[in-house]
Amino acid sequence: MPQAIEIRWHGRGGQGAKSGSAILSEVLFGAGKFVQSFPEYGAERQGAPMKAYNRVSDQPIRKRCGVQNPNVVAVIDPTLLDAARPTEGCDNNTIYLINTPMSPADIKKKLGLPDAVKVITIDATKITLEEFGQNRPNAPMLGTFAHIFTEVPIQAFVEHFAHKMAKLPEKVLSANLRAIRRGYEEVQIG
Amino acid sequence: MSIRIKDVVHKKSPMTQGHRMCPGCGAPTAVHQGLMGVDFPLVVVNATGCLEVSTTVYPFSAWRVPWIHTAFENAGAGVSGVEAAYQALKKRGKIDKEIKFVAFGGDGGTYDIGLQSLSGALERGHDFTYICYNNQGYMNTGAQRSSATPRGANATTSPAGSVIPGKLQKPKDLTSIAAAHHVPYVAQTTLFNHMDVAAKVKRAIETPGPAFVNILVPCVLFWRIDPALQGDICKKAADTRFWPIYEVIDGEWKLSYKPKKRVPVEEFLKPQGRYSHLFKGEKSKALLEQAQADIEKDWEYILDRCKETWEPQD
Amino acid sequence: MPRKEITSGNWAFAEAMRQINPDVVAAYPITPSTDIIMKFAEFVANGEVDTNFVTVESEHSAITACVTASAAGARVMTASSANGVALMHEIFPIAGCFRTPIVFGLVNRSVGAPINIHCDHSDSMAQRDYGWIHLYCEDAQEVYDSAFMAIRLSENNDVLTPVFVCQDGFITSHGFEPVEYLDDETVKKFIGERTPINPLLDIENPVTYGSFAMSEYYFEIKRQQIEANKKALELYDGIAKEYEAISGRYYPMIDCYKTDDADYVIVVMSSASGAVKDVVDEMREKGHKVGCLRIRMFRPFPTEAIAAALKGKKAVAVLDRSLSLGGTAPLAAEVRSALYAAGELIPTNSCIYGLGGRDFFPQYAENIFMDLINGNISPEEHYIGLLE
Amino acid sequence: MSGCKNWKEMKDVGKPKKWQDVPMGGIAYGASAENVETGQWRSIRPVWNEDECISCMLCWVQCPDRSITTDENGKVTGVDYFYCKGCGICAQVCPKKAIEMRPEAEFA
Repeated sequence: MPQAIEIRWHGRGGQGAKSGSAILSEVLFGAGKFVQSFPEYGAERQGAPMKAYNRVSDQPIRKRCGVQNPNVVAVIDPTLLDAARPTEGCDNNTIYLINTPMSPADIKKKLGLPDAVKVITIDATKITLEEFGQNRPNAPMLGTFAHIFTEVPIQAFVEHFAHKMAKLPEKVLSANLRAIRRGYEEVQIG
Repeated sequence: MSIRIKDVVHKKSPMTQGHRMCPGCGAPTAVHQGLMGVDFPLVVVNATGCLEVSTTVYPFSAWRVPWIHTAFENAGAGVSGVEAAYQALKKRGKIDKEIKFVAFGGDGGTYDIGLQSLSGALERGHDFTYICYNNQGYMNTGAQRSSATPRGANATTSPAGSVIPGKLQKPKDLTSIAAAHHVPYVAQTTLFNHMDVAAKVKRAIETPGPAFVNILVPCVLFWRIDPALQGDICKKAADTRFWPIYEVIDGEWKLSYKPKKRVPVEEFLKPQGRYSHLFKGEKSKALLEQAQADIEKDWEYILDRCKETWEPQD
Repeated sequence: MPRKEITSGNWAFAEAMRQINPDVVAAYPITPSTDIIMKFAEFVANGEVDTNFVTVESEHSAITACVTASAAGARVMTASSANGVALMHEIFPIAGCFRTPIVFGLVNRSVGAPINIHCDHSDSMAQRDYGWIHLYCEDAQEVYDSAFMAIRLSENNDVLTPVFVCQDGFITSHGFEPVEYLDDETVKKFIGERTPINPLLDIENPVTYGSFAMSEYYFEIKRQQIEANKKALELYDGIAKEYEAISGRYYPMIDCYKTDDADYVIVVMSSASGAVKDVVDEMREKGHKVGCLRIRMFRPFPTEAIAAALKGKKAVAVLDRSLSLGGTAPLAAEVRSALYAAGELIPTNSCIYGLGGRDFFPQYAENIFMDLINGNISPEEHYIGLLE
Repeated sequence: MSGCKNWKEMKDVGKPKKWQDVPMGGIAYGASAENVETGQWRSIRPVWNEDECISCMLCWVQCPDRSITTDENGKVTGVDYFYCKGCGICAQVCPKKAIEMRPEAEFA
């Protein structure tokens, strides 16, 4: 187990990779972890590929540089599998968590990963389209992380979100909460 | 509103004697006359300039009232900060007096380098009065041209040479610019009549919210006049309509002074050394005609704004 | 149970501002400090503070209004970065001279050209000689805590000097991490009320601020500012210890991480210190006697404390996140000077890193230590992470 | 602590003799320029003729140096030569020619 688990998010500007990483750090902080989250800032605006990072540890985190060798890569927009370089700096122990209707096996083929690599796929886009009619894959992606941080129950993710977004209209909030749970339940792990 | 000298002669001016302004300078007169009718305690903010330097030669200060200067281009911001502190401390019960805030800047610190800061302060609506003592050039650094310098004036950075006859550009109309901020009170005057100066400044200070007063004052060195002629030259500025006297109260333009006769601009220009080149040679005739044409055009604009007509007794 | 939240350096500073509830805040937005001002504006809009918030039209006006408001007797705060700080340059020495306390959230960012929004220390370093106290923070917690200590230090009657609370742009300002907050009452008690000396608004005792002082007195006025800085150096630790008593967190002027028995030390400021400390731990496991000296207070410079901490070391590397083009980088120059004054002729590498947000990775720190250990020491600058 | 801390101290110190006595922040106390004798600048002197004067106060109101002195009734009593720089405005504006400008040398 490395000193800190380092996560790299791939998203597009405006898609919520930044807030996704921030909410994840809050959930894990609530579960007693030391956490850090930070986006990469440039001159890019809405739609440009961007990255955000998390560090999660049982010890205080002092390092504040970008993540070079992520333990987890989260891709919240399937088109970024081509537009970004999700495997950069990774090794066979890196876990991939990808928003896509594809199976883990197909993803491995697409990214040229060996079979031993763990890939978790989730069709987060479909879930959110069904739950609230918009492509905002953040909530299901968050739920999927319960498969990475197995010591944190999915209920903790749901509760944190419910608490943080308490001001949302009841209908929107409950749709989001369902989406988080479905993100946990509808994964394909390979 | 009217101010009588016998009521103010015993009052100490916010500015003392012992200042180091030039003999016959218009700036201290503008301060004394402007503030003589004001009954509120004042705090003064000053932009860098002659008035600032010459009244505060360390360790002496000619200011009987609290006074602060930071830099050249920021009297507007400076007065904003003091006024903001005052409002905050008053709200929190740490101060209970009614205090008014006045900023002084020359035309350099007001028309040019300090315009942004002044504009910001006017827009934000602080309760203050900004007084521009406008001698139409940068006097503190040695009579350079400013954007208030009139067309044709001989200034050290727009000298009257054999090819270029002094400043070529028309001055900007800062009073109109200030009025365009739609602040409650804006006025323009000169030292032609001390009661007018005193009344306008008093009104500016007593009006809640931002106010701006543009006072034309002579600089004996730049204008190259006999220091004793301070009042006379200002009177000529008003009578030739070179410097119209008016105020803008809540957006209503009001002409304060209509000269009885049509006085040619030469009467204002001729006593001043900075225009001496306009009175030599054939070419200068056109320049004088231009100066008169500028006046006619600007006067029309002011009359229109003030919804006035003018019928001189010629 | 203290309140602990995941927040950014900017929001942590804004939260401190909310708790301080200054009389006046005059500010103008600029990346990456804008979040401070926006968050504070929300506090104003929601009545969580009753500060007179002056939304000026430029940084020059922001700092001007801060200086005059402070001279008037108000408790004053603001924030800025980079070119905003550069635009304020003219007014900083005036604030220093007037002895007007101001607590300033400075979010470090490079000063163009080329234009760049990321971190380096060139903005604050350009203001080092103007009579402001400089505190450089490693993380968001320290940013938050420093705001209160800065109020106390700045408003101390023997100091009366404005303070920059510096944090690394984006790295600290926009990174999210846990920050423990004090409760509002504890803050209020710690910072107390400002009791201004010779405030401009004292109508009965009128004073003149900003006189024209020629050669007759200018020097003497500057000599007094030197004294104020010496006092800041003297009084800082007492304030830090008082703060420790209410928060459990102690921030000495210099943060000596495993330097006592170290042979080789990296001297560094701000957020990069964390990576260096991680590397110190890793290298110590491999048997290398290395340490990290983080300078928190850069002005006034704790010369003697630094020389004492580095006494007898075999070699030192000083990391600067800014340049003094044509000369020695600011921190390296200071450290070398401190060592020389103490009679410590320790070989010193001057390392330039992180300009314009260039990342600082742990392996860089390891390389820097290995250079010291292997005697790869030279008077010319070493460039860390440069494409070469 | 260095530098005068209050207005009273500042007033007492006058022209500071050493750096420790300089008022803190380089501030000056209000109205201290009243000690400055600008009358030394003068090369021509306004001479006031009490008999001609009608105390219209035009000289007082136009004087940049506030050097026209008055009594408790608001009547002109003369010129304060400690301050008067000799600009001549008072003589110029006087409707009664009650002030005459004369070379300072005459009074040496």
